[in-house]
Amino acid sequence: MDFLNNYIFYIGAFGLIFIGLYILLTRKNLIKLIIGLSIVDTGVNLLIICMGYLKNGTAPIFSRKGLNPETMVDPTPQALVLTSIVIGVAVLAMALSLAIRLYQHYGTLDMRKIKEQKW
Amino acid sequence: MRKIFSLIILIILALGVYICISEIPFGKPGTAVGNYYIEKGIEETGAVNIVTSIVLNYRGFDTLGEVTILFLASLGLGAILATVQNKTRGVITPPSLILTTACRFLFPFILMFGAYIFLHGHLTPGGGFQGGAIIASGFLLRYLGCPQKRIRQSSFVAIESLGGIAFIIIGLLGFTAGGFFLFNFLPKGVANTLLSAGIIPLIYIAIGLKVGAEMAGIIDTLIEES
Amino acid sequence: MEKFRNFIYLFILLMLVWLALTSSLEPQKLAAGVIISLGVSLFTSAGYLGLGLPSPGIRKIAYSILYLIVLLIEIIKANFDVAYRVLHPKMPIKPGIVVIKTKLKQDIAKVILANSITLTPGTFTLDIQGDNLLIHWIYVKGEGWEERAQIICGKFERILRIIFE
Amino acid sequence: MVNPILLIIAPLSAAFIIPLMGYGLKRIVKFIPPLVMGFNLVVSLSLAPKVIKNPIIVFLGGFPPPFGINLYVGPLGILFSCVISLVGFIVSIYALNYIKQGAEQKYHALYLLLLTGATGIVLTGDIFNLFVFYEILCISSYALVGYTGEKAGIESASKYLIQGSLGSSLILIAIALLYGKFGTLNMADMASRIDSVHTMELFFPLVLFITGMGVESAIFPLNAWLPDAHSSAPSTISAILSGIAIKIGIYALCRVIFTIFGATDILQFLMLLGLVTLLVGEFSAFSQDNIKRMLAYSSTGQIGLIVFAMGVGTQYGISGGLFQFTTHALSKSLLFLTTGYMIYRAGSMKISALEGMGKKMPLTSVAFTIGAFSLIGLPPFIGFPSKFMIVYSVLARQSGLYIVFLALVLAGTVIEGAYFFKVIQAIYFKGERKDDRAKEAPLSALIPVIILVLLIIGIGIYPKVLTSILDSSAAELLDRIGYIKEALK
Repeated sequence: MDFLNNYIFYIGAFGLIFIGLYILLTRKNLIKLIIGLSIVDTGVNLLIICMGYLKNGTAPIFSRKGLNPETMVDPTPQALVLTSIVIGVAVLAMALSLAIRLYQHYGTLDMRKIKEQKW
Repeated sequence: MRKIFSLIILIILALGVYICISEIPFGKPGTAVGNYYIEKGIEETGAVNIVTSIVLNYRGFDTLGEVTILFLASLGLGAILATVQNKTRGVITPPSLILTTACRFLFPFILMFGAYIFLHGHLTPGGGFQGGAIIASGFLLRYLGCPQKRIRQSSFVAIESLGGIAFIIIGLLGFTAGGFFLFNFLPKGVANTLLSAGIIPLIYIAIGLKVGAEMAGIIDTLIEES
Repeated sequence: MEKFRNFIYLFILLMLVWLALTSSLEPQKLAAGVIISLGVSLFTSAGYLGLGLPSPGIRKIAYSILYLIVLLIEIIKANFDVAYRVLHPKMPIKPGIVVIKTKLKQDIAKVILANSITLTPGTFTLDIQGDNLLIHWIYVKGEGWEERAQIICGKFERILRIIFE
Repeated sequence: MVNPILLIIAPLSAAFIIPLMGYGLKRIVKFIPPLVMGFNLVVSLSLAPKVIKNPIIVFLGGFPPPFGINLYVGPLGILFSCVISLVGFIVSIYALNYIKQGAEQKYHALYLLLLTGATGIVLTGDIFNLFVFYEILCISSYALVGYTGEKAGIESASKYLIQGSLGSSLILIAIALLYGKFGTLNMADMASRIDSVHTMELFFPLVLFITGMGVESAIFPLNAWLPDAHSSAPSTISAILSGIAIKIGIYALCRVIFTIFGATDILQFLMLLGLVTLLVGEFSAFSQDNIKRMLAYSSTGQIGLIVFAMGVGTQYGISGGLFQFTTHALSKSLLFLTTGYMIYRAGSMKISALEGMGKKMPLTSVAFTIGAFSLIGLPPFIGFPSKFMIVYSVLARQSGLYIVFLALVLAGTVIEGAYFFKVIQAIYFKGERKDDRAKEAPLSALIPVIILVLLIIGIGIYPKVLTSILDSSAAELLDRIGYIKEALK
């Protein structure tokens, strides 16, 4: 129980990362690959957030007086995660645009069938 | 075969993760850097939202890169989807009255809510990126509800560029005033009021408009394609 | 003139929402609210009153509040009704799609009516075509569209007609 | 004194301005990249003498590390930024008349952003900031590979994107783990604390870093995307990707291994990795009949050589690796630029289609030959001193294993010579061209080619110009303590 208590968030984060990696390794449909990438991305974001977690912590915002700085969670990972989410969005948009063009050219998204170039 | 192979790889990876992570206790007390931000953040930047003070002051350069990445995505998307030959669009079934009316009614409120979020970035959770995303969602609703009404792409592009340039100019002004790029050269003001935290609200206004225009532009390009 | 009326109407609405959001009367925030509302309503106010929004009046505001209360009561009542049907061992449902006519004229009023019907569990507005509302109903009762309309949205429609007259 | 921040800000703001110029100033958009890159070149060169004596540390936002982001402008960074702006400048002159298809304006903006990302990576002193610039570099490469919208480009761009962004995710995981361990993101601060942790726990982040950055720098098992991407893009993009982008991956890798981790134990592994990459690249290049694919595989081989030299781990070896980096940046962009117009005139990428070009396009063919000779390592071109340095550094280690490695490297070089001679033979000695379409490339393409040729010969004859900066760069990589002291001063 203690193990779960200490590591449950890490298990979740790496679980997502591994699910994404598994999709990336075994699937061949481009859209599924993109979904896999997104899942990996989500897992990584969760992992970064976990790095700054504090038990019973509060948000690092001094919106009113009397908040205890001791109980605030580490704000750095939150700032990092903002950046990494935006990067994820950018990559996703690029990937989808490429998928649209690829489908227009080949009529399929199955990477096994798209083999004009050597892989 | 492929599946078994990938499973083996993943198991090896998981072992590595376990060895590495077993030494990082979960929910440990904050790091030195994080504690410094919490203690000195308000004093040094004037923003009560410490995350914002990190995003725009301590690590403002990252945010400039982040803004660039979004700009890059919209540029790349436009470049890849620009030279399409068959512009014939399929027949659009007109959306139902409920959707059309509701979207016309709600559109101004969504825009204002986005503006509220990015103006209060240094006081409450939120900021330029979130506010921009909300504004873009307003445009998405508009495209769903009134598909025949299009906004010209060129205005999006102009706002994008101007937002980026405004960010850099604010940074350079800090350079001339304080000797550091992105230096917070404006007076910090009284904490917890709207006009505080120096350059943070200014940058967030630029980012909010820019992100809103960018996302809306991306949505517009993708809708044009499909 | 019409443009100006649109503009003022939207501006006041936006200012009200802004006050609700910031829930403060600090001059700085108020000024920011005025600027944003001005900007937004300048760009988006074209044809806003064309949606059929009512002109303000104390009586209408009172009825709007009454409408919210009635809606809440109806939602709670319908919740219990659907819960009873779900939990009952025989599941006494008789689903079907019914068409009812509404006397409301304005688009926005029709949309509010349709959304209220969707919000109450058990009924669900599929579409509006002209004056006809297409509704999916978990237990179809009554005969003829007039009786059914009375059961589904009689109270709503009456209040809405007063507000939007 | 010029502030090094300008090296990043100038191309970035130019990229932001370009879309605004779509209204009425379309004609002059293509002159912006040469202008900005020329400016960057001047700034980098003017900074170089100061930096060799004392690295410049720039605080961004006025916060000292580890609380704010800092730029560490040392000799290594300036060497890279000089090469980046030089190659960027030359390729952008070439592009003035070459880029005619697709969204031209967007091409120029993307091109500038790619160089911004590359410059940012080599100058920053913060690991997460490095990641952000790394993403700028990667995403602009994906967009540039696919920007023509043609079949081959789109296909290779999507493959590149999948592999590349998986690599970046791995880097991000490693950064998260390191932050969890040390609670800091500054590279110098991290390096100063790294000895306090057991090696076993550091192994996993290091592996993630090597895998992630190996994708961008195309180290052997991760190089599947490279030949497709480099051969299907227009020649200017191939030149910049081969000349700059993949080497930036190597830079990041070296920064992580040498400065942050100080992991001298894995250098032999790095050597082996380089050797395998070299052999795989050269052998695959040998069996190609498409000239651009051949050049792309040859890039893989050269990357292998650079990694190999880095793995030697002595001052002399690393200098040799950095010298080889310069050599390859200049020679490979020369090769891609010359083949660009040859392919354009011949209408095909087959080597057999280039037969007889030597008479129709004499200047271009001579330039191609010089580039090829330089890559093979023949005197008096720039490739000779760099390869000589690597060979000498390996021999200086005086160990039997290293001699065996060296023999394999030289065997790779022989293969390299073989396939380049195959092309040169086709250009000069085979067949007669009858069609009149093939004529000399236009002036705007010849000027950059001639500049490159002059540089290749000039540095080849007098390699001492680079000695001081190469030595101090190698010293910066090897001297961790000095780096930490300077950055956290």
